[in-house]
Amino acid sequence: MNTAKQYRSGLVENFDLYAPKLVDKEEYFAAGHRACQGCGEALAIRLMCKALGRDTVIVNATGCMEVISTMYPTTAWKLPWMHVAFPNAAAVASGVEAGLKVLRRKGKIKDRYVKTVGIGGDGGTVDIGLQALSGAMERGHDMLYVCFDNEAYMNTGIQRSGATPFGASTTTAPPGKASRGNRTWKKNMPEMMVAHNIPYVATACHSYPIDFMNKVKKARSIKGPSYIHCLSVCPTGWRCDSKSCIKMGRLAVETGAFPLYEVENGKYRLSADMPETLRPLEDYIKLQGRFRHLTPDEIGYFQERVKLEYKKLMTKVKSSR
Amino acid sequence: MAEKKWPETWQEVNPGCIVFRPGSSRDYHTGTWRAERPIWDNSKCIKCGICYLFCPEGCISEDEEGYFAADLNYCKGCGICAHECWPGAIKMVGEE
Amino acid sequence: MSKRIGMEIALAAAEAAALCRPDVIAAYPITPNTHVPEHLSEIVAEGRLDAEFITVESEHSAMSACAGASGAGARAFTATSSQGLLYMAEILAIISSMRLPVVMIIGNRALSGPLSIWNDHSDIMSQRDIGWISLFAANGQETVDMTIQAFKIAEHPDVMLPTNVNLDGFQLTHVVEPMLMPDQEEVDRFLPPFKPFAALNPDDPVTLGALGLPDIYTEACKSREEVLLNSKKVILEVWKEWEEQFGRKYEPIEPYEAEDAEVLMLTMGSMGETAEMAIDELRKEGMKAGLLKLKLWRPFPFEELKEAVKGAKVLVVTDRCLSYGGAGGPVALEVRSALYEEKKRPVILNYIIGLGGRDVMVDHFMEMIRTAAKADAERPEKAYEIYGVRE
Amino acid sequence: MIEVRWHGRGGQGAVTSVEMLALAAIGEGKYAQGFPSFGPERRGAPVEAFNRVDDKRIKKRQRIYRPDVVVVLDPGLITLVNVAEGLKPEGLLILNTHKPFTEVKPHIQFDGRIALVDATAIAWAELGVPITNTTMLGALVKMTDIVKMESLSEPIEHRFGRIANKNLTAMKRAFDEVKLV
Repeated sequence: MNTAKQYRSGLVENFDLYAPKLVDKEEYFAAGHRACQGCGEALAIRLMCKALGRDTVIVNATGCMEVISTMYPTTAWKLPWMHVAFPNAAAVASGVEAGLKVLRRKGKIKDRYVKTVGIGGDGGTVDIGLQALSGAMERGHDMLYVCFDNEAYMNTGIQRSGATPFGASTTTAPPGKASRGNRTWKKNMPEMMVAHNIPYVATACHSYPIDFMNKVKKARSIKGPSYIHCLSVCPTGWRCDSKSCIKMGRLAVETGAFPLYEVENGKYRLSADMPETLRPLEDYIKLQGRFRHLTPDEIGYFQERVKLEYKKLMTKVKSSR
Repeated sequence: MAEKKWPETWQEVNPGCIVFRPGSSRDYHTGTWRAERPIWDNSKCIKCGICYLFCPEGCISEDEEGYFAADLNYCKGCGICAHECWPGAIKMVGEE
Repeated sequence: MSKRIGMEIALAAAEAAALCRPDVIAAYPITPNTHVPEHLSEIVAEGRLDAEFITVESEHSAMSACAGASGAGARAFTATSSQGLLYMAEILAIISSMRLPVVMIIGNRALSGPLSIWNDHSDIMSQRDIGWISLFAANGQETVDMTIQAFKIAEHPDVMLPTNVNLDGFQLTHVVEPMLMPDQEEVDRFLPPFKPFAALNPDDPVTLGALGLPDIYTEACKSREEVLLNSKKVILEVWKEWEEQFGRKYEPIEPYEAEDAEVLMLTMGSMGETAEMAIDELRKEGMKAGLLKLKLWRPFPFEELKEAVKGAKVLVVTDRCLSYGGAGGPVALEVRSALYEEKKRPVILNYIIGLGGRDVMVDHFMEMIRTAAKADAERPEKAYEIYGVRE
Repeated sequence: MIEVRWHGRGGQGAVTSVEMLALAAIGEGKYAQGFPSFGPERRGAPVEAFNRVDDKRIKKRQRIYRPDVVVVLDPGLITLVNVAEGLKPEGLLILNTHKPFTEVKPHIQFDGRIALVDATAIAWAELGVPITNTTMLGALVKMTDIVKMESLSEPIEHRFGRIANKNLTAMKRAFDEVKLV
């Protein structure tokens, strides 16, 4: 089995084999939430919270995670949490950060460092929330923003977003006689964040939990704005098995469709989990119903473009050394 | 906050619909969604905790001996734990 | 001790806001309100106010940042006008539902289009049903007073609702005039510190802004409505306290020569004082004319209005906004709905005036009232009229 | 009540003039308004600004259509706009010009009192810039007694800081040099 082989070939060593046991046992994102079976995003949030710890305030954009976690009068959150609207998580987080800072300065709250973390889906981040995020990052607020990218508007029924990959079938980019699914290339959001000259940008995926959590911890420790773009598999929207959620994220990384890297003060570094050589893209997309309609030519184009983007990334990594 | 009857009357609604009970989602048992349940074979289990780490519900916990089990009140039966358990210690079996 | 000062009203509004010691100010530039945040940023820069000033990238983010700050337990303030208010619209309704007592100054201005930077009330009227408390100032002094009152009203434990103070763009914002400015000690005595229901605190985690399923949404709306309705009691209390401390009286509907008036005019905002001059002139001519100046727009003072118009035969309602589609002006709509069930009620005429900065002069008010006086005998055919429109 | 209309160009400080005048009047315990023409005019364009000064509270909030006094900050404006429009016949027009009245007269549609001062020359000499707003305040005060000269000191010192004295000197010179035609 591929997965098992992967563990044997190093991943588990990277995990330190029993690393899971060293993880914070507290569940800050409690069970009973209404996410779909096998939801990668719920998993990613659960892991993120463990990495952040209790001295954290979460500001959530409208989306799946908000809807499934806070059905009044209950909440899955054990961290202070706030939701206002779809496009403004970063702006609300700006206000929270500023508010906590000034209250602490004035001695109105305990003098203790509490991290403000904005979270949103890809729609709430790369599309409708982009302006607020850009403003918040540019202003230099001491906050982390994490985009949980499941590559479409899943909450409203799988409509395409700016983060939907090439070729994917969505309910607003369906394949038909005159169209072949989503025609555009996935918006390079991490690169846009790098362009804001913030101290820390990283990509991550729940399938590499220790890597993801380490990145969250690093971002948490940075005084200033930081951004993590976390690929979060949505079995419902990607049209794959719930159980294959983790595998799907791993394949996205191994094929280079979603490379893992960090940019610290402008310097690019590939994450340790990236393989020496990329697997064929087809290994990844053939398992997902959203790519089922693609012709060999289209897959060929997709593959070439992935290679090109990866090459561009590697150039930056090499020039950062 | 005292327990209130549900659904609440308008007088009982918290101001601003603020939820004062952290983690109260546990009132709702997502275990009813499950079609298959995970069964651990502890003879194969190496106690690595991968199943615990990858559970989207956070409903897998470690017992005193270091073995793992899912809280079936919350396990939705996604099968990730079984799929990711490389020693093959977890099997998904159909609910009755 | 309050000090008599001369100052541009927008700057005085900023000074008044600063006296309330806001913790976070988030604002985006927009004519004619820009002077308010500009001056606040100066006050912060001078070190006179310890606050975080967030130069947000839009009004949407201004209100969002205020929401976040308020959620964190901080006193938050912003200011805007016209399109900016509409850009905030999404958040306005949400934060009143979340009971976040943000205070906002609105330098009222027309909506585009055609693009107009000039004054009328179209902006706030488009946002009248969002669950905020709305006060209308008629001059610089009221602007200063209401700004300070707004924090106390908004943050009262029985209220906890966002509150906006409306002042006419340019007509007030850009006018230098004399005002009595309270000092810090007086304001500190009047305004207690902000104590939210719940704040974002890791020691006591709360969830703010939860999802409401159909089985609770109606109850949430009802509870919101009751809080807004009951806020009137608090507003009256706060105004009474203000009068006791500062000697200036505030009431939801301020009468002027209204006691024995047969013809009443109702205004809201800066035109009230000009209309007073028209009343003076008409009184000299022997006409029993009077004026009602509406200062509390939300919650609407239904009872006070019924009482105020009791003796009148004709009521002329002026509106600085047109509710497109045949209904006339929003103030007149409210007035009509307030009086509809009354057995004895005045004939109501509605004039839409001063749209997009159109000047309304003493003579105009006199003409409106004279025309209306005749309406007692012959009821008007039209529900409303756009006064002075060229035909 | 005295109503004053100021004509200037965007950037010449007509708004500052009305502010200084209003503050001086308020400082004397009077009531006053100072406000600009509410427009999007940019630097260089003809602009107007207004003052009302009275001993009792001012209720009027409309533009000034029938001013008692008109002050023109920029000599070139008389050929562009009718600066005397609505000016009361018994009112007063104060012009900044270096020209003799005979040359100016054809552009002025006003038969009442007119006062002239070469404010631009004063401003060049005293301030080193052709900004005549404070200078013309001196001429206005001389011709109308709307406020006392010394009442302007505080607002001008507050606004202009270290160059306040130069402005006060320019103002004083205009006070002395303005002449009725």
